[in-house]
Amino acid sequence: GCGNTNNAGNSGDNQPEKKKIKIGVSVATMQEAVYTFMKKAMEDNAAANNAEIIWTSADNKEEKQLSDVESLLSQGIDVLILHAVNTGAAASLVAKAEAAGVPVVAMDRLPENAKVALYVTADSRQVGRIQAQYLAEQLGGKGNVIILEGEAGNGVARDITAGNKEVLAKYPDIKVVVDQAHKGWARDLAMNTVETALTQYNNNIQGILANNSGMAMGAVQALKNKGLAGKVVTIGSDADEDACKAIKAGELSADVDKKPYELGKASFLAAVELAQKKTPASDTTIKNGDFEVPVKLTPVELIKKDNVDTMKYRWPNL
Amino acid sequence: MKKNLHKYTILLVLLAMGIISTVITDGAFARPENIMNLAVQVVVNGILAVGMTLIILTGGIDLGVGSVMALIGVVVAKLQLTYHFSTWSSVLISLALGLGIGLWNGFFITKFKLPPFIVTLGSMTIARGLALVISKGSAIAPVNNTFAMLATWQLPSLVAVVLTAIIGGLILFRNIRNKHWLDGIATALVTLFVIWVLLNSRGLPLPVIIFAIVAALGIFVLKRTTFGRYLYAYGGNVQATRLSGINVDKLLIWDYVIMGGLAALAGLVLASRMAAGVPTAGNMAELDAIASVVIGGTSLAGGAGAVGGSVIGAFIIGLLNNVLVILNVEANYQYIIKGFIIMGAVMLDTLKQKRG
Amino acid sequence: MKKNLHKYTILLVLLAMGIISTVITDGAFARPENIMNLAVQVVVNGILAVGMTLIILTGGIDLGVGSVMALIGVVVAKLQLTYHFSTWSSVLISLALGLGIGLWNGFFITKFKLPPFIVTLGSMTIARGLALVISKGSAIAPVNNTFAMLATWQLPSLVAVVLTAIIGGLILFRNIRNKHWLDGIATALVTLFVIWVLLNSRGLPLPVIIFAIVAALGIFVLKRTTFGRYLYAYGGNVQATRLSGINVDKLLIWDYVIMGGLAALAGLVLASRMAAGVPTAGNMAELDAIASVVIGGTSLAGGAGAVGGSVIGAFIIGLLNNVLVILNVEANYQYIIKGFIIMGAVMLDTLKQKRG
Amino acid sequence: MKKILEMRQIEKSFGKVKVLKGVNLTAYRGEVLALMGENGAGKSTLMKILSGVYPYGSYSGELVINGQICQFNSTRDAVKAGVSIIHQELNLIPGLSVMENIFLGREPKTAPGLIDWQQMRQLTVELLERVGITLEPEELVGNLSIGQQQLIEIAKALSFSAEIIIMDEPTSALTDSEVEQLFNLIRLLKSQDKAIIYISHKMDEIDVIADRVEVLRDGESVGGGMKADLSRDKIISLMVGRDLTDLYPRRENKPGEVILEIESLTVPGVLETLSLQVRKGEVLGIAGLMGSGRTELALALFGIYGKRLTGEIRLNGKKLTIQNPRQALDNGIALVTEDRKVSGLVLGMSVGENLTLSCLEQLSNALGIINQERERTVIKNYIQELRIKTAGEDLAVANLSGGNQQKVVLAKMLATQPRILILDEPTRGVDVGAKAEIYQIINRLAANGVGIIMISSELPEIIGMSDRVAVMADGSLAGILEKEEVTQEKIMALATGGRRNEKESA
Ligand SMILES: Nc1ncnc2c1ncn2[C@@H]1O[C@H](COP(=O)(O)OP(=O)(O)OP(=O)(O)O)[C@@H](O)[C@H]1O
Ligand SMILES: Nc1ncnc2c1ncn2[C@@H]1O[C@H](COP(=O)(O)OP(=O)(O)OP(=O)(O)O)[C@@H](O)[C@H]1O
Ligand SMILES: O[C@@H]1[C@@H](O)[C@H](O)OC[C@H]1O
Ligand SMILES: [Mg+2]
Ligand SMILES: [Mg+2]
Repeated sequence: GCGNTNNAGNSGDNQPEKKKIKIGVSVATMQEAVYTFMKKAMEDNAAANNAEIIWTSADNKEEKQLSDVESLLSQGIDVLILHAVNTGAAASLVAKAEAAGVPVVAMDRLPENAKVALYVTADSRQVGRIQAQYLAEQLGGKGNVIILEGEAGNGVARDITAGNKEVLAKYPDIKVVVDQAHKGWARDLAMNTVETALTQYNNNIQGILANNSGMAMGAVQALKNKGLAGKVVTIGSDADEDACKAIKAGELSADVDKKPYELGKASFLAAVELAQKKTPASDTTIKNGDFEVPVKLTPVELIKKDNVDTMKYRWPNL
Repeated sequence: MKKNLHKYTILLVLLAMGIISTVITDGAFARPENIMNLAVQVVVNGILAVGMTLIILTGGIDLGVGSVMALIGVVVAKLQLTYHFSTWSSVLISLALGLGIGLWNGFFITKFKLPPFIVTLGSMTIARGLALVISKGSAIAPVNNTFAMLATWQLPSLVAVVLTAIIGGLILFRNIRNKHWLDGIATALVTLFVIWVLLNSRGLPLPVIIFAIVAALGIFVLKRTTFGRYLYAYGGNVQATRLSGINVDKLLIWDYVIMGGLAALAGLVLASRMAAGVPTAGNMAELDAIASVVIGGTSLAGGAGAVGGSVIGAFIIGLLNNVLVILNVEANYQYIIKGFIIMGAVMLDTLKQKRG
Repeated sequence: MKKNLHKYTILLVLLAMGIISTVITDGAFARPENIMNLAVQVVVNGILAVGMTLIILTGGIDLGVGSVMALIGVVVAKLQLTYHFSTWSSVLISLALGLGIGLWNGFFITKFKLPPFIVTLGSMTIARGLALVISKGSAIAPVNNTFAMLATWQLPSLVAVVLTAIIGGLILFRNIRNKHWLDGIATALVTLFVIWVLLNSRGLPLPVIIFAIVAALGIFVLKRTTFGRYLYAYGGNVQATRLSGINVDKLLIWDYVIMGGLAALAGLVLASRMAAGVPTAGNMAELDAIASVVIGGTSLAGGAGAVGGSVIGAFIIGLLNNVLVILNVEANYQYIIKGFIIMGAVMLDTLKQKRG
Repeated sequence: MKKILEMRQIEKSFGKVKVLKGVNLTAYRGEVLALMGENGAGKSTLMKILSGVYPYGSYSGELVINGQICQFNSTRDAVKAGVSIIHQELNLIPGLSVMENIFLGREPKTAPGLIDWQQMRQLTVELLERVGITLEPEELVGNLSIGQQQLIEIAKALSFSAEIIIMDEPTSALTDSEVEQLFNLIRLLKSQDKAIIYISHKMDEIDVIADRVEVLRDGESVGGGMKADLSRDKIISLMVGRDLTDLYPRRENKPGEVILEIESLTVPGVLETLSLQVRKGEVLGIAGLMGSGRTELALALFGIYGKRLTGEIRLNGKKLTIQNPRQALDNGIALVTEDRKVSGLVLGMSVGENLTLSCLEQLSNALGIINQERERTVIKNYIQELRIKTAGEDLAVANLSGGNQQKVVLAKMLATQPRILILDEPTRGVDVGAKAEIYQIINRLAANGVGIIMISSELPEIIGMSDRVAVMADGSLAGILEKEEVTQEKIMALATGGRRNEKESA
C-alpha cells in the first residue's frame, strides 16, 4: 500500500490549524528488499508526526532521479530525503532543492561536494571493511579470494569494494584472483563468474566477498554445485531473507545487515525536525568537498550463524 | 493526408492523457509550473527521439545513444575539470566526438554492410566502456559553472511569450493561406497553451528552447529538404533510391552522423542538468527513444513516419512518468501501469486511424 | 547453398574465437570442465535465442523475454515456498503462464494490428512490475529441493557419450547419404569434440540437455514442418502468404505462444540454477538474445535465417563473457572489448560471405 | 457451351473512388475469354473479387459459379469452388524453394504439420514438366529471373486443377518460346473443358489465343463478342473510347551526329567487349533473348557496376567516368528501369515525390532546401505532359494503374533532362493507349535531339520504333541491323546465333 497518509482520527485531525509536513523521498530503486524496509520505516512513523510522504524511485537512472526531484520540488515539499542513484552526480539535485529552500537529508549515500543538512548512513565503506575483516580472520590471513562487485560505476559497489580492498591490503597472503563487476548486480552473472573461477583455479578458492546478498547467493549456488557450499568463506551485504536462511543452513558464512529500517527511520525523523526548523542530532561531521556535513550513523551489523536469529525482527519466517 | 491524420490521433491521445491526468491529480498535473517541469524532463529523450526518427525512417536503428550520452557527459566534464578547458571548447569537442561516433557507425553500416543493430550494439558497448574507463567509474563533478548554468538559464517569460506568439502566428498564417484548417486549429490551440504556461512561469529554460529548435529543424529537414526526402525514399525502396541517382552511402552516413550529434547534444543537456559527467547515465535511453518514435507512428520497417509524432511520443512517455510521481504510485506498480498505458495509447491511435 | 555457407562462416568465427581464447588463457579456456561450464552458462540465452529466431524470422521482435523469465522465476518460487506446490505442478503452472503471456502478445499483435515492439515493450514492463510486486522486490528462496536439483542433475557421462555417438552417427549417415560433405565433416568434428568433453566430465547437466533438445526441435520445426516454412513465408512476403490461404493470424499467435513458452522454460532453468526466484533477473536478456540471433545471420527484416546460426551466436556471446572472466579483465574494459569483438565477428562473417 | 461463371452487377470502391460500376461478366467452359481494358479499367480488381482476394461483403453484386451463388471469405474458398488465379503481381516468397512456393499452404504431409518432401518434390517435377521448364524443385525462388518466377506462378495456378483459371498478364516477362509453351497449355486446358480468363495488353497474343473478348472501360462493361467477329481496331476503340490510328507514329527527324560512343565495354562475367554508338535524335533498339545481357548493358551505362566496368564511354567526344548512377545522371545519361515496382518507384511515396526524386537537387538551394513552388511546377508539368492519370500529385504512387506508374518512372527520368535516355522494357504491362502515348513521348524526345536506347522484348515495338537495332547474345553484341534491313527473322537469327541449345540449358 502506498496511501497511509490520511489516517483519519489520529492526532493530526484534531489540530487542523497545523499544516501537514510534506516530505519528498527520492530513492534510486525499489528493486531490492532493503528499500521496502526504509519505506516502511517512514510510513510507520508518518501519522504520528503529522507528515505526508511522497515516495519516488528512479529505476537506477540518474536522469529519472533528476525528474523525480524536480517533480517533488514543484509539489511544494518541505524536506527532501535523497538516496542518490549516483553520488557523484547528485550535487545538482541538492542545489536544486537548496534553490527552492528545501533542506536535504542524504540517506545512505552522500552526494559528493554538496551541502546537505544531514547525512544519515550505514556507511558502505564500513560494510566493506567489516566483510573483509571477517574474511581475513576466517582464512587466517591466507588464501585466494573472489570479489563480486555490483554494477560497474555504482557508488555503493565502489565503496564496499574499496572497504574490502582497504582491509585486504593488510594481508599480503590473501590474493584477490578474480574481481569482476556485474551488470544489474545480477545473481546469475555472479554465479557464472564463480563457476568459471572455480574451474580455472581447480577449486582452489578460499573466500568470496560479494557486494550484496543476491550475488553472494549466486556464489553459494555455484559452490553448492561443486559440493563446496560452506567450505568457502562467502560473505554478502544486505542480509536479504534468503541470505539469512542460507546462513542458518551453513551455506553462507556471513552477511552485513545495513539495518534499512533504522536507516529509514533516522532519516525520516531528521527530516521532520528539519521541517520544524530544528537541527537534528548528529554523531560527527565529515568533510564533503567544500562543505562540512553533519553525519548521523546508523548501525551495521555482521550477521553470522550465531546471531542470525536476531534477524527475525525483519524476517519473521526465518 | 493519412500522415496528417495520424499526427492528430496521437495528439488527441496525448491531450486525453493530459486531461485525465489533470482530473486524477486534482489539477496538480496541469499547473503551469508542472507543465514546464514536464517540458524540461522530456528534453533529453525528445532530442534523441528526433534523431532516432531519422534513423528508423531508413529502416535502421541506433542502440548506442544512451551510452554515447554518458560518454559525452564524462568527456565534457573531464575536459573541464581535469584539463581546464573552457565551457565552449569542451562543448565543441564533445559535439565533434558525437559526430565522430556517428561517422563510425555510418562507416561500418555502409562500407562493410553490417546490420545497424550490430554496429550500434558495438558502439553502445564500447562507448559505455570508454565512459567508465575515462571516469574510472565515478561521476565527474563539479563541472564549470557556466556549463552547469546552461541547463538552468531561462529566456525571460515575456520575451518567450512574444516569440511564441510570432512563431505561432506565422505558422497559423501559413496554415490559413494553404487552407490547412485542421493544422490551423491545432497551431492556434498549442500556441495559446504555451503562452498560458509561459505567462505563469519565470521563463523558458534553455534546454526546452534547444529541444524546440531541434524538433523544428527535424520537422523542417524531413519535410523540406532533399536529405529528408531521400531518407523516406531509402526507407521505402533502397534500390529505387540508388537508381534514382542518390548516393545512398553518403545519405546513411550523414544520417548516423546527425544522430551522433544529437546524442551528444542530449548528453550535454543531461550533463549540464546534472552538473556532472556520469558514466552510468543514459542506461536504456535508447529504448525510450525508440519507443517514443514507434508510439509516434513511425514504422520500424522504415519509409513512413514523422518527427512530430515522435515528439508527441516523447511527451506521452514523459507525462506518464510525471503523473505517476504526482500520484505517488508505488514504484513496482508503476511498471504495470506504464506497460498498459503505452499499449493502450498506441491501440487508441490505431483504432482511431482505422475509423478515420 | 548460401544458407549453408553462412552457417559455416559463423561457425568458423566461433572456432577461431575458441582457438584464440585457448591460446591467450594458456589453455584454461579449452579445459573440458570449462567448456561444460560455458555450455551451462549459454543455456538460458540459447533457449531465448532459439525462440527469438522464430520471432525475428517473421520480422517481429519480443522485448519481453527477460522480464518474463524473472516473472516465471518469481512465480515458480512463490508457488513452492508460499503455497507449497509440488515441483511439477509449479513448473507446469509457470509454463502455462509463459504460454499465456505469449498468447497475450500474439493476440494484440494480430487482432489489434499493434507493432510487436509496442506490445512486447508493454509485456516487458508489465511482467517486470508483476515480478516485483509478487516478490515485494526480494528474491524468493529457498525453492523446493527437487526443483533446485533439476539444474544440477547430470546424465552420466557414459550414457551421454553413447547417446551423442548415436545421434551424431545418424546425422552423419544422413549427410553422407545426401552427399552433404561439408555438413558431414562438421557433424563428425562437433560430435567428436562433444564426446571428448563428455569423457572428461562428470556428466551432461540437464540444462544442457534441455537446450540441445530445444535447439534440435527449433531446427527441425523450421526446416521440416509447415509451421516453420510458413514463418519464412510470412517474413518474406506477408501478402503472398495470406493469399496462399494460410491463416497468418493463427501463425503469428502460435509463434508468440512458443516464444512465451521458451521464455518460461529459460526462466525455469535460471530459477533452478539460482535456486531462487529473483525479480530483477533477466534484465536486458532480450538484448543478448536478439544479438545472438543477428550475429547468427538472421535478418531483423524477417524471411531469412536459421536456428543454427542463433545457437552459434549465443555461444559467441557466452564465450566472450567466459573468457573475459578467466582473463579477469576489468569490467570497464570488458565493455570495450566486447563491443569490438561482436562487431568483428559479424564483420568477418560478412567478408567471408562476400568472397565465398 | 456450358456457362460456368456469371458475375452480375459487380460494384467495388476503394474509399470514395468507385472502380467497378456494375460489371457483368460471363464465362463458358472450354473457352478462352480475353478480358481487355486500359490500365486502371478494373480488370485485376474484378478478378480479385472472383478469386476471393476481396472477400464477400467488400463489394456488391452477385457471383455465380456453376449455377450456385458464391460468397468467398478468402482465397481458400475460391480455390475450393474451382477458381485459381495467376496474379499480375508476382506473389512468391524469395526465401522459399520452388516446390515450397507452389505448394504453400497445401503441402502434402506425412503427418499433421510434417511435410512430405518426397511427394512434394515429385509433384513439382511433374508440374514443371507440364509448364515446360527445367528447374530444381529445391532452388530458391529468390535466385530465379522474373520470367522463371512467372512460370512458377503459372505452374502453381495449374496445380490447383481448377475449373476457372484466371491469368492476369501472365506473359509480361516471358520469352516468345515460353509464351508459345503457355499457349499450348491453355489449349490443353480448353480441351479439358476448363474456362480460362486471360488478361493481356499484347494484341498479338489476343489474336492467337482468345475465343471471346470482353472489354472494360472505367469500371464498366462496354461490350465484346466473339474474337472472330471483332477487329483489332474495334477492340482498341472499345478500350480507349476513340479510334487509335497509328500505334508506331512516324518520326520526322533524321538522326544527327554521334553523341554517345561506347568502346570495349566490359564487366567481367556480365558483359564482353561491347562497342556501340548512339546518334543525336536516334532511337537505338536493343533486342535479344531473355538473359542476353540487355539489362546489364543498361545498368552498366548507368554506373551500377562501379569499378568493375572497363572500357570507354564518350559523350560528345568527352570521356566519362561513370561509377554510380549519380555520375551517369550528371552526365546526362538516364535509365528507366525494367521493373517499376522493384527498382523504379518508391511505392509508399506520392506521385509527385517519385517524380522529382532524381532532379530534386536542381529544385533546391545550396542548403538542400527544396523550392516547393518550383517542385510543384515541375510535377504539374510532367503530369500534364505525359498525361499521367492520377487523382492528384499527393496520391501514393502505389495506387496508380500500371501504365500510369510507368509514366511516372519515365517522367522521373525526363525531369533530369537527359541527353541519353535508356529505356528498359518501357511498355511492359502498359495498355495500348498508353503505349501509343509513350511512343509519342519517345519520338518527341528524339526530335529534341535526345539519344535513345530502347530495350524491348516485343519485336513489333523494336521494329516499329527503332532507327537501328542492336542485337545481343550472351552478354555481347551479336550484330547491328539498319532500319531498312530489320525483320523479325534477322533479329532472331542474330539473337540465337546458332547457340540456341546452349542458351536454353543455361
Ligand atoms: N488497393 C487499392 N486502393 C486504391 N485504389 C486501388 C487499389 N487497387 C486498385 N485501385 C484502383 O482501382 C482501379 C482499377 O485497378 P485495376 O488494378 O483493377 O486495373 P487494371 O485494369 O487491372 O489495370 P492494369 O492493366 O494496369 O493492370 C485503378 O484506378 C487503381 O488505381
Ligand atoms: N541480381 C542478380 N543475381 C543473379 N542473377 C541475376 C541477377 N540479375 C540478373 N541475373 C541473371 O542474369 C541473366 C541476365 O538477365 P537480364 O535480365 O539482364 O537479361 P536481359 O537480356 O535483360 O533479359 P530480360 O530483361 O528480357 O529479362 C539472367 O539469367 C538473370 O537471371
Ligand atoms: O544494497 C544494495 C544497494 O545499496 C545497491 O544500490 O543496489 C543493490 C543492493 O543490493
Ligand atoms: Mg491489372
Ligand atoms: Mg532485362
